Amino acid sequence: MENGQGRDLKVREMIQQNKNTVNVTSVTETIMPKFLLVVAIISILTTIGILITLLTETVYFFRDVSFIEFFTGTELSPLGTNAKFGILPLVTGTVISSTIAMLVAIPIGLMSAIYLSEYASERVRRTLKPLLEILAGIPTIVYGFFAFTFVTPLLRTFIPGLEPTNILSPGLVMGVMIIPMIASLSEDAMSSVPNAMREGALALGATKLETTWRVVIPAAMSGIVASFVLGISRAIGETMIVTIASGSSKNFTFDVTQSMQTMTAYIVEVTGGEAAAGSTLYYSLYAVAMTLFVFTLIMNLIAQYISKRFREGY
Amino acid sequence: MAVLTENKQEKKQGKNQNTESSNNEKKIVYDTKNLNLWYGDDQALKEINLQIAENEVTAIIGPSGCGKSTYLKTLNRMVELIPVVRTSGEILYRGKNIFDKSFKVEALRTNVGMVFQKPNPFPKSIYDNIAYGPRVHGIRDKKILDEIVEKSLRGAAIWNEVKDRLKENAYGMSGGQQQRLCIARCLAIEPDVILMDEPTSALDPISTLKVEELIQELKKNYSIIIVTHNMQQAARISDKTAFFLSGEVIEFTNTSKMFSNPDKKETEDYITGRFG
Amino acid sequence: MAVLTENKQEKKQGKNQNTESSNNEKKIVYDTKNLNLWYGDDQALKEINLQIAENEVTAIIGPSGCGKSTYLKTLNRMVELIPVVRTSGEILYRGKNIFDKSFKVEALRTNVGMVFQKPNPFPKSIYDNIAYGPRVHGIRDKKILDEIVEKSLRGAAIWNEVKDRLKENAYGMSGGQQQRLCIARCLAIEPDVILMDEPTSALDPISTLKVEELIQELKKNYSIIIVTHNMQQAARISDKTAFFLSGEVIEFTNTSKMFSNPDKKETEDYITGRFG
Amino acid sequence: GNDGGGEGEGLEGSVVIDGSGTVYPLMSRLAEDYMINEQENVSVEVSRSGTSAGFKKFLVEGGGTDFNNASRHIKEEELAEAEKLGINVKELKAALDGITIVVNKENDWATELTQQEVIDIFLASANKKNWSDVREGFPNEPIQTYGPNENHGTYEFFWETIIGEQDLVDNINLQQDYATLVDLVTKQKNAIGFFGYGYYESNKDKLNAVKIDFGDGPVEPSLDTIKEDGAYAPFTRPVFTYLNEGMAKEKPQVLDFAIYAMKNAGTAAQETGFAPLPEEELQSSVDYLEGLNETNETKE
Amino acid sequence: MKYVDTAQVQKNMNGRLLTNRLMKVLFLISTLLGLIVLIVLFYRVLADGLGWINLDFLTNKLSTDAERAGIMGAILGTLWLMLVVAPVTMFLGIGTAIYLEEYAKKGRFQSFIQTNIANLAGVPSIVFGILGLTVFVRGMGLGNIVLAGGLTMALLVLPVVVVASQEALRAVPQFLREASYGMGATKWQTIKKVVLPAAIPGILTGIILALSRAVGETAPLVVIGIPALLIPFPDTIFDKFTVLPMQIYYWTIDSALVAEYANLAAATIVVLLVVLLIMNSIAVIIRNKFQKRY
Ligand SMILES: Nc1ncnc2c1ncn2[C@@H]1O[C@H](COP(=O)(O)OP(=O)(O)OP(=O)(O)O)[C@@H](O)[C@H]1O
Ligand SMILES: Nc1ncnc2c1ncn2[C@@H]1O[C@H](COP(=O)(O)OP(=O)(O)OP(=O)(O)O)[C@@H](O)[C@H]1O
Ligand SMILES: [Mg+2]
Ligand SMILES: [Mg+2]
Ligand SMILES: O=P([O-])([O-])[O-]
Repeated sequence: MENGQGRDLKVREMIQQNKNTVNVTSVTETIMPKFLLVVAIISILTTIGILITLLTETVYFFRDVSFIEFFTGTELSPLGTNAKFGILPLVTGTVISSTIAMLVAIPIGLMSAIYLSEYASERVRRTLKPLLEILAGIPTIVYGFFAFTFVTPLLRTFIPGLEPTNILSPGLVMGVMIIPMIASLSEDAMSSVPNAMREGALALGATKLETTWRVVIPAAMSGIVASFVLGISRAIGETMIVTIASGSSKNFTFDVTQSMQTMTAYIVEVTGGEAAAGSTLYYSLYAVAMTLFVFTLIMNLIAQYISKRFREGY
Repeated sequence: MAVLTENKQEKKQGKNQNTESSNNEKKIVYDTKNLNLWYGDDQALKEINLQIAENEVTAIIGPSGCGKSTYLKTLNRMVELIPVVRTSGEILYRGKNIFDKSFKVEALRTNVGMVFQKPNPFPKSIYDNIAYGPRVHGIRDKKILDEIVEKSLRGAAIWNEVKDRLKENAYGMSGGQQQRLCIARCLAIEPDVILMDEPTSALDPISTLKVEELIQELKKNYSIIIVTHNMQQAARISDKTAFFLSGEVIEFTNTSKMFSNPDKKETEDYITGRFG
Repeated sequence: MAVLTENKQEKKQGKNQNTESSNNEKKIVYDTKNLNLWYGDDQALKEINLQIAENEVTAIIGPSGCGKSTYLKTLNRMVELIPVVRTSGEILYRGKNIFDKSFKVEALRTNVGMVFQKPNPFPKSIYDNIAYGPRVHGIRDKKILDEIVEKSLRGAAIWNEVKDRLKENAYGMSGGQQQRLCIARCLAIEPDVILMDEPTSALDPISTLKVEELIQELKKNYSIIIVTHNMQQAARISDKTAFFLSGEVIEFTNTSKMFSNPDKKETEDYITGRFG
Repeated sequence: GNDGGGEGEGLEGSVVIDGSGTVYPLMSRLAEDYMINEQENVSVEVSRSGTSAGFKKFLVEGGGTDFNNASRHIKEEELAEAEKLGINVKELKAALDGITIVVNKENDWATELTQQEVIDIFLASANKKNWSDVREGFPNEPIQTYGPNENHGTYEFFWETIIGEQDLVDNINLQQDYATLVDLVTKQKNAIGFFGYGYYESNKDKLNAVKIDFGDGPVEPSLDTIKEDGAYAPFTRPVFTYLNEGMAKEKPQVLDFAIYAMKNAGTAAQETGFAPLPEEELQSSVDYLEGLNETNETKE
Repeated sequence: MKYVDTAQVQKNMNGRLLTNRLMKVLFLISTLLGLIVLIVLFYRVLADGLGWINLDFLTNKLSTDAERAGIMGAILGTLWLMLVVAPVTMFLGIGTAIYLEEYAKKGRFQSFIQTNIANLAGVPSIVFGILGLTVFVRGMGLGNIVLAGGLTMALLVLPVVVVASQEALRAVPQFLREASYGMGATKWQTIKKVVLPAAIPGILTGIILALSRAVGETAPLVVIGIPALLIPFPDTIFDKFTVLPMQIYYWTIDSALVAEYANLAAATIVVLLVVLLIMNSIAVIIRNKFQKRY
């Protein structure tokens, strides 16, 4: 480290010169945050955009159709000469398909989560989890195809009264689709319960099941419930499976063997058929979409609230 | 299972004998023979031989990483929760090898309570924490549960502090209270042996004192094995002390002897603070 | 910017004077006046007054949590990366208050290099690690960069070990090599002062020795402030030592005096290992 | 091909067609052939949202779709709307179709029905809930009625011309897609539905067509009986495509396709289950369009 | 004084252990159930579709004639769509993530954006379709072209990219930033030269996952109104287009008319799944290759 040679390069002076001549850095430095802020704001604008789009046209809708008729009407015949816009048939369709889905997804998803988190060895878990993730990554259109060309015909051999399009089959398939979501989120919640808790229970002579049931699950409850709520939200918003496999009958019924239309399938039908602006039919699209949006938004907010509390847990 | 019932009976007889002829050699609860334990390829316990006597406090001391916790967890087979663990040798609990195929680990753990270094109450009410064990074992009667809860909390010297807030969440308690709650929880199923892994290391001095007193008290009815970093603590509360070093038992003798006149050089070095 | 250029000139003059009349009092690089620092509501530094001289090694010692790292990070305003930090008082670097609005923090950090406790090379090649600083400051010429890289690696006494693998990722190096790489990286922009926060605490003894030798070497050209836990190290390599306790400077004096005949009782207690 | 439009060399751009689901198979056949044989660089896209829905996309300020297929005549109010928007609509008759009443393959009773029986089955006021209500000897099982929804010309033709604008049974299952309709009738034993002959013909293996007695004995729908003066005439209707003439003038590929379509409508009709129009009728459309072509050229 | 009846406890023990074992089996069956469905689904799709996949099917134009129909148009449409989605989501997603992680002060505004993004992730895809229809197709008058579809899809998958990028940025250790600041680098220099390069694998993984979501989405495009029969290949982002899922949708519905369409749908599903498999494998490879480097 000869002093003379060391100072030969005079890096510091070069730096100094660059600093004096090139002032670009400080410009970028002031612009960048603002630019990125704008980008971030665009992301929020999406939400606001959705809200504004839905709201404005929904307002038009309620000029033609009263609030009460829309939310309490059990008759939906949007195309007829004497059009009726009661959303209840769509709401029941949506609620019933989601209920069927959750009846499949909650128990199976939760039990899978229990198995993966509490029983499976590390190796088994490492092979099973990615497989479940594949299930989660399959596009819904594929599930729709599956429901329509396989599950419905299969069910019709057991349930002769089942209509060719019905709410049962897409409900079940939707349940399968949601299993991985619930399994994975619940497993995360259960895995983050500290081991000390399990050890405490096991040391008292509890079996694995008792430990899981009485200690791990209660401790992970909010995470698990949040996964259920997200699952419901997903089921409510699911479109292609029901569109393909449940038909478009707008009956106000609770019979799962019948064809029913969900809010999402209604939107597809209306946009696919006639999307000319201005008619009540056109506005009904937005009113239904708004209802759907509010449904899922509430679910998502609940889920976020619950899981936020969960994170503050132990 | 019959095995265990027998054991209990034996134990009771043993107790009676003890009180009749207290000069007798004490009964052996745990007899460890040539125990080896590996985490994967790392051997954590080497040829351990130890006999733990009834109604005594046995302390285990040794520097960090010497295998104290591992040994303790082996006694109720808790160590098996770690998948890579392998063992050889025998541990006889009341005469039966706990590694036997026919031996039910849940039954063992019902008889052997454990208190951990960090208090680990369940995120439930104080009451439910205590009642957890009895409920798991099929006790549902509200009255009996009430009695068990009270008795256990009294046993753990914490009843007065919590009796008015039994329905509150255990996480609202102080660390020292939580630890005594954990002891109470383990008393609730009336164990035969209590294993304690540095039960006071997370506690302040006053709480520590309370727990130490409690241990002295519990010893009348239970056999206690306690791991501690704190040599003064071992000296204060234990009857026998085992000194572990690098997975081996260097010395195992009466506590008074250990701290006044140990046989081995390593023990002396450790006790006088020359390492560890 | 102008401010700093001036400083530089002053410094150079200072140096010349020094060499001419080496008995003179050394120039002051850093003058800390009544520095207070809070993390939120917790005060971590209390009324610090310290003068750091040029071309010396100044050691900062004290028990864990006493504020050593905090002080060091304040010297290049790195501490401001933590949002809750508030300061009062002044730190004059070459006569200018670094807390002044007009003072550019990047310019300060260009003049004041920092070496951290854990080696923190970038996940890039060895070459790119060294060239990072010059490039950031606008030096693009490949030839010049090559020269800078070689010179800096030589300066950090690691050139011979890595000269054949300059294009390899720095994460393939040993911890000791990584630390010297970090020192080389900081030499590449020819700083005025080098701050080191326990630079050897993550290293093995041999690497430690190398780094210590390096520091002795660097002192000829740089002013060095080093935080260390290791009192022997402070005694071995530093000219002056500051003893911190609970955010206060208890004593600041020549290293030899500090370790032989400290003024304060606390210093003595700490040095003789009575606490900390 | 040299029978395409007059100056059809090297056209590009797009032709957008929507409207009748009934006409969709015919039009998509024509479009496909056109793109393969005539103009590779023209994109003809065909959708099938239904006649009425299609008109709403056709009659848009500034011009919507280029063609709207229709299985009924354009309505007065639609014409008025076109006028208001300044859209010059040209009706191009493409082929003849017969409303076909279809039942499930397993349905071995309703092989033939009188016109009135058909009407009664779909008429709310006739109150025919079970097959046995229709005719004695039919099974005592509920009738399940199906049809295209109100977006469709077929629905309107059925409701206006066949039922006479009376209320339909309220449990009728109306669908947007003909595919769905075919599927539903295929799978439901007691189903009865109606749609264009083309959808029956391409699904003969899955469905049965009901022979209709219009007074002179049962008539089976077929390319022979579906004629404006044929035996199946009461259920026969012309199908059209409506051209936005403005678009045809603006975009040469639109006119070129229109001419191609009219020239080839006869063959394509037969292939897709329509009764072809007489040559002369199609030729007159071609002539008209080529006339447009000339005015177009002279303008330029 | 004995409350715990040892004999009783022992008696219960066997039952409890048996329940434990039975439930374990039940849990395992549940886990496998999902996988069994997966296998059945794959089997069905392969059985129906595999025989129809050949070079002609992959390279032909669409046709109403099942024998002649090919999916090149849909494949190209999917690619063109990605060509819009990828840069738009990258730009918006990474930008937003950088802002939130590196610049935004932890405060109300930041948590407002954060909540927004979380909610956006939960908005049903069909609602994005309506947004796209109203804003891009109609409002901006783009019509149902690649650009409009791509922008719609980009907004739909944006939250995936934002969240993944945020996680990747958060995983860059603070000491790397400190090292850079310590050299006198400015904030943006530090982000550009140190933070982003270190986070890029995580961000890429997120982008690929987002793209694979976009490749499979159908509902928004149905709403935008992709024609049932569109034969020409798209050449630019201003052309009309169709994508693989849309083709599956139409063929599934029309399979009632032409039985072979079901096979075409299945064959297209196979192609779609292969595409997704490739994309996800790339994501996994990236993730594994660059995992835990510090
Ligand atoms: N889960 C594990 N996997 C692998 N090795 C382990 C595991 N737990 C402990 N070990 C190793 O086993 C040895 C003994 O550990 P143990 O926890 O029993 O020590 P200890 O005496 O309790 O120490 P301490 O006083 O720090 O609690 C140590 O070397 C440790 O690294
Ligand atoms: N990011 C932070 N936020 C809040 N408080 C902090 C933060 N960093 C340090 N502190 C507090 O400031 C005080 C001084 O910490 P500092 O890191 O400077 O100590 P130190 O002397 O370097 O200790 P060590 O020898 O352990 O490194 C401590 O009480 C510490 O808890
Ligand atoms: Mg331990
Ligand atoms: Mg420090
Ligand atoms: O689809 P339609 O022909 O009935 O309008």
